[in-house]
Amino acid sequence: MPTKIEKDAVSGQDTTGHEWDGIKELNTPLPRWWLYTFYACILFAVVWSALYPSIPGIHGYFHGILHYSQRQELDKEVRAAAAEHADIRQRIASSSLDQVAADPEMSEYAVAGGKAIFANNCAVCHGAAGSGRPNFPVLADDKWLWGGKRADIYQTIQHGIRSLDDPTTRMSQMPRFGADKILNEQQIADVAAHVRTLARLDPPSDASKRGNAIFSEQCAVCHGQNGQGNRQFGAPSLTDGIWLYAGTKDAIEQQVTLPKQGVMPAWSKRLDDVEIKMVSLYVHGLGGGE
Amino acid sequence: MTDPEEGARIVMGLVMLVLAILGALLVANASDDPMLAFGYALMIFGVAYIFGLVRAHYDAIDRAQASDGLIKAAAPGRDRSNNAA
Amino acid sequence: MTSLTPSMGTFEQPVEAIRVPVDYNDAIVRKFIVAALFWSIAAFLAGIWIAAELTYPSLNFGEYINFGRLRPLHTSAGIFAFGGNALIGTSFWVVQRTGRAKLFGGTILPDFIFWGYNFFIINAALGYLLGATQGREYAEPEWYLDIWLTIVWVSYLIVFVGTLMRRQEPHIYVANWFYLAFIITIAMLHVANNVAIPVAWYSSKSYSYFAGVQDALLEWWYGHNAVGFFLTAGFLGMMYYFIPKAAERPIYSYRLSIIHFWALIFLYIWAGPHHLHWTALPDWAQTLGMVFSIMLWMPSWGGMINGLMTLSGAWDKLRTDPGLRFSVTAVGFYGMSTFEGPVMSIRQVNALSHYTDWTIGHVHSGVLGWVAFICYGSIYWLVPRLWHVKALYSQKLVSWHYWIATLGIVFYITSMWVAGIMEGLMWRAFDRLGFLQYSFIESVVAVHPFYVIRLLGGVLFLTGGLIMIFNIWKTVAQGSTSQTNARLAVVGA
Amino acid sequence: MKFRHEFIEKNVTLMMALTLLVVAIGGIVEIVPLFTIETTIERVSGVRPYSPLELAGRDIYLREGCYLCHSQQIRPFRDEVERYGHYSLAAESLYDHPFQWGSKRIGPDLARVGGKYSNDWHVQHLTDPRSVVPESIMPSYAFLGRHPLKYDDIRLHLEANRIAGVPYDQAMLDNAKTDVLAQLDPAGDVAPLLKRYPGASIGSATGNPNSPTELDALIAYLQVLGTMVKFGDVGVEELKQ
Repeated sequence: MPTKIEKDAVSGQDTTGHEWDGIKELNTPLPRWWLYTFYACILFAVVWSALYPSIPGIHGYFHGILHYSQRQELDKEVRAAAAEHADIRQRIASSSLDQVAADPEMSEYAVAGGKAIFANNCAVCHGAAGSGRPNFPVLADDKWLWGGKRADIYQTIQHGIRSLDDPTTRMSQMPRFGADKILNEQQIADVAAHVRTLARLDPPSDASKRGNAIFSEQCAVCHGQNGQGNRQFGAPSLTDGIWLYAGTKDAIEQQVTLPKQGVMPAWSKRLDDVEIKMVSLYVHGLGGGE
Repeated sequence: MTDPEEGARIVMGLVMLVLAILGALLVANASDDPMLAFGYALMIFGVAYIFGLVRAHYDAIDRAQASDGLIKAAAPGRDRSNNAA
Repeated sequence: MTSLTPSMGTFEQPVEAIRVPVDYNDAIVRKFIVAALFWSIAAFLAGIWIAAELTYPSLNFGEYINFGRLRPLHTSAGIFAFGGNALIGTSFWVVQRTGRAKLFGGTILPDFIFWGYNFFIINAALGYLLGATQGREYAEPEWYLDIWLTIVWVSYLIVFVGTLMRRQEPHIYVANWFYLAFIITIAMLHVANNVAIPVAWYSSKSYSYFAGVQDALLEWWYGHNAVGFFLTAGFLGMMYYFIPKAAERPIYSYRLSIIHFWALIFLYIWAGPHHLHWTALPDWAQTLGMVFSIMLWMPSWGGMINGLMTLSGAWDKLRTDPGLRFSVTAVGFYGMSTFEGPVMSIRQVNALSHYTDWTIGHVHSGVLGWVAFICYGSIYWLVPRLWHVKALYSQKLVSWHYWIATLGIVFYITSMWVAGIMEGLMWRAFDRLGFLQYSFIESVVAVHPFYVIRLLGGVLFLTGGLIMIFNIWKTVAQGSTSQTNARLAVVGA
Repeated sequence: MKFRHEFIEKNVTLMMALTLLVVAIGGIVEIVPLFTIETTIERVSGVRPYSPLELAGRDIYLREGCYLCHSQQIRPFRDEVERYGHYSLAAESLYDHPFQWGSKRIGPDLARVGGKYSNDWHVQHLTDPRSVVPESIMPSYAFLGRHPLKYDDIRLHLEANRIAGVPYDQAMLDNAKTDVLAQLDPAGDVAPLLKRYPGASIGSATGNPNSPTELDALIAYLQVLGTMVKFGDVGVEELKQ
């Protein structure tokens, strides 16, 4: 039994009579407010546990009076949000892209939606508002690889480019002229020289003249005799001074030797048809839509 | 001379010996850098610990002799002394 | 039972009469305190560096010091190296003094704990930099170090309990309840959370035995109770000794100690699922995590009340003892964080706060405001006694440390509140037509200014820490000169 | 109250035992049912073990601490499902040893990043994040492209996972090493690999299928994230927990 119960002068409380290295303890009762708040918290916990899924068993659990489920709540919320704009979405779904664009109300809605979708999905490659990034095409100009009509953009987004998991993806393959030994190094250098003259970066030279012949034979099928490009193959124009992979001699040689084949994922797996329509219209309106 | 910790030091020394050898084996077999580093560390730790134990052993002898009056100026390492508060 | 030591018979006599000097093992405490101070600086530096990396990403100079490898280094250095050394060190002081018994295990076992624990820390840090991690937050060290730590931790338990069994006081002091709960629970958490299959005995890589949703709850059962038992129970043990010692006042309420101790350790364990609100963890577990966090509020505050009310009658000491100011502020921050915690555990609040910097702010109000400050208060009190010096080198520097560090915390947590709430609101913002208003990267841009302020807060906190190191260095140097002088005097005589 | 408690206070062994008992309860009640309640894991199909290359990539994901900035857990909120896709299921991390749900979004959630961007984009983004996202604060991981992938012991990794419960079969173990290379080479025979690991993303990020780098492995992992369950075929009932 404790032997040295004292009265603490400051608080008027008794000590418990124990002492450790000079430390004593007061026998103060539990603070009332503390105890009642604790009880209140316990009560809250009990009520909350009764309302919501809580007590687990071996093969199941108590689902709570409210039969709450976070996944059901989401379904409700998403459905409510969808219902709010169901009309206009329905109209967009059943209209052609050009009809949507022609209707001010649908168009406003679609472009706003397209903007949000673009910012969250497309901007990391194509830059904010389609400004482009190195190796990823600008969408805000009027130069298009695969076509700048609404339907072209729509198809590109839907099925992607060289997106192997989509059977109707836009497909074309620039041959590996160097790596597969179709052209030798000298020939590649000549072609590159020619390409630079096509883009008016260099004046014609002997090399470019040699390159011209090779170009006609090997490259013109896709890029056109004058390098004007061909949207059927997504073959870029080589004359407009816009370079997906840079226009230096080295870069062109590199591209002819072992070409980069740009890939764009098919978005029909991620976005529904209305969303693809919306983002198509947004991209179309970025500056270069045809 | 009869330090109660002498036995503990011997046991600890043997344990550290085993650890040091284990460290060496890890160094020899390690399949990646972290394991290699750990192997070296374990080896060094074991060896260093044994040195520490040897030092503690002679410190204890010195202290015992000092308390026997053989050495007058007792000056054990400061970090080894257990001060009564 | 084992705890009844032979000296019990003499207990009826006045306490002073039976007090024989005990040959306490203070050398081991000194080692742990020095290590704690060293690691505190390492933790702050790593923290500042990664905060700077988030603010100016070009500071990621490549593989070894990229953010992803340095962040575990920062958290481990803060929690386990700084916090752990401080906890073990002070627990050895407290258990000896409050039990009037010399540390169990001779010098061998405590020494092994010191070197073994710090060996663990160094190798964990080395492992992170070289790329060894289990990928479990706060349990990053790989399997081989987990085994090592288990051995060290069991030694720690043996020494601590062995000392308690040797005690000459019949009752175990409340500080030791908390230290004991901390040691036992951490052992349980550590072992259960680190069950892993190594790829080979010579490979650092292992795969967690558990997967997916079970693994997630196991990890946060561990993670949350690393907070509950390492950062709370352990440091409450520290508080229960050093505040009454520094204030020279009795503990406010013995009964509160009992209730809040058992309630705290029982309830804390359940709160883990609140780290997994709105995830694929089933709803029932989330509910339990939330309601137990709510119930935890008052038991946590029991510690705060006992800490603060112990000062009644000694508030004037705050003016003269800036070290005590640290302890008291620590208890204040403890109260704040343990209120904020239950609030953030409410699922609707968590929906906003989770994954944002609010959580980071919350953690730091706890670890800087509570953990580091209670350590500072205790260490300032302890150092002169450990090195047998009359007083600290400079009380003024303690004051400076206090104000600079407090300012640092304020910068830190306010900036993180603003950043976190902003992130949460931006992520969920819809425009008039029901489309997402912001892309993710816009939230990254928006928080940048607050990352700068946070960095500044961190620098201030480090500055305070460095002032402390200087002050303690000078204090200890003072001691060694006076000792040398004394020794010279003896030789001269 | 204190008279009872005195008994515990005087007895270390009793105190230890009681403490252990008290702290063990919560964990047992919360964790054990997760293993026994069948609905905890949703009844969806498609989740498969990681291919050897994906597993190697996942190890790199862990090693670099990606989980410290990126969550892999889409919460059931309207904003998150619009931004990232269908909310995450427990089933989707069935073979994740350890789970990688994360706790902070310094960067965006990655639970469904698989297939969202091209391999080229990942290469460029990991090598120089700010070249594609100027505002990004992500570190550069250019060094991953310079490190050859170590996969000599990949079989051991699969075996360790098998011990932990991942259903790697004998053919998967036997072909572990060759599957690493097979996944990198679209020109090679990928049919057996795709039979073992349906939907694996084929292709070398660096364009050199014979000398895989750590970057190849990491991208293979990123490209499979969140793609295993085809939500088109999943009904509401199957998602109830």
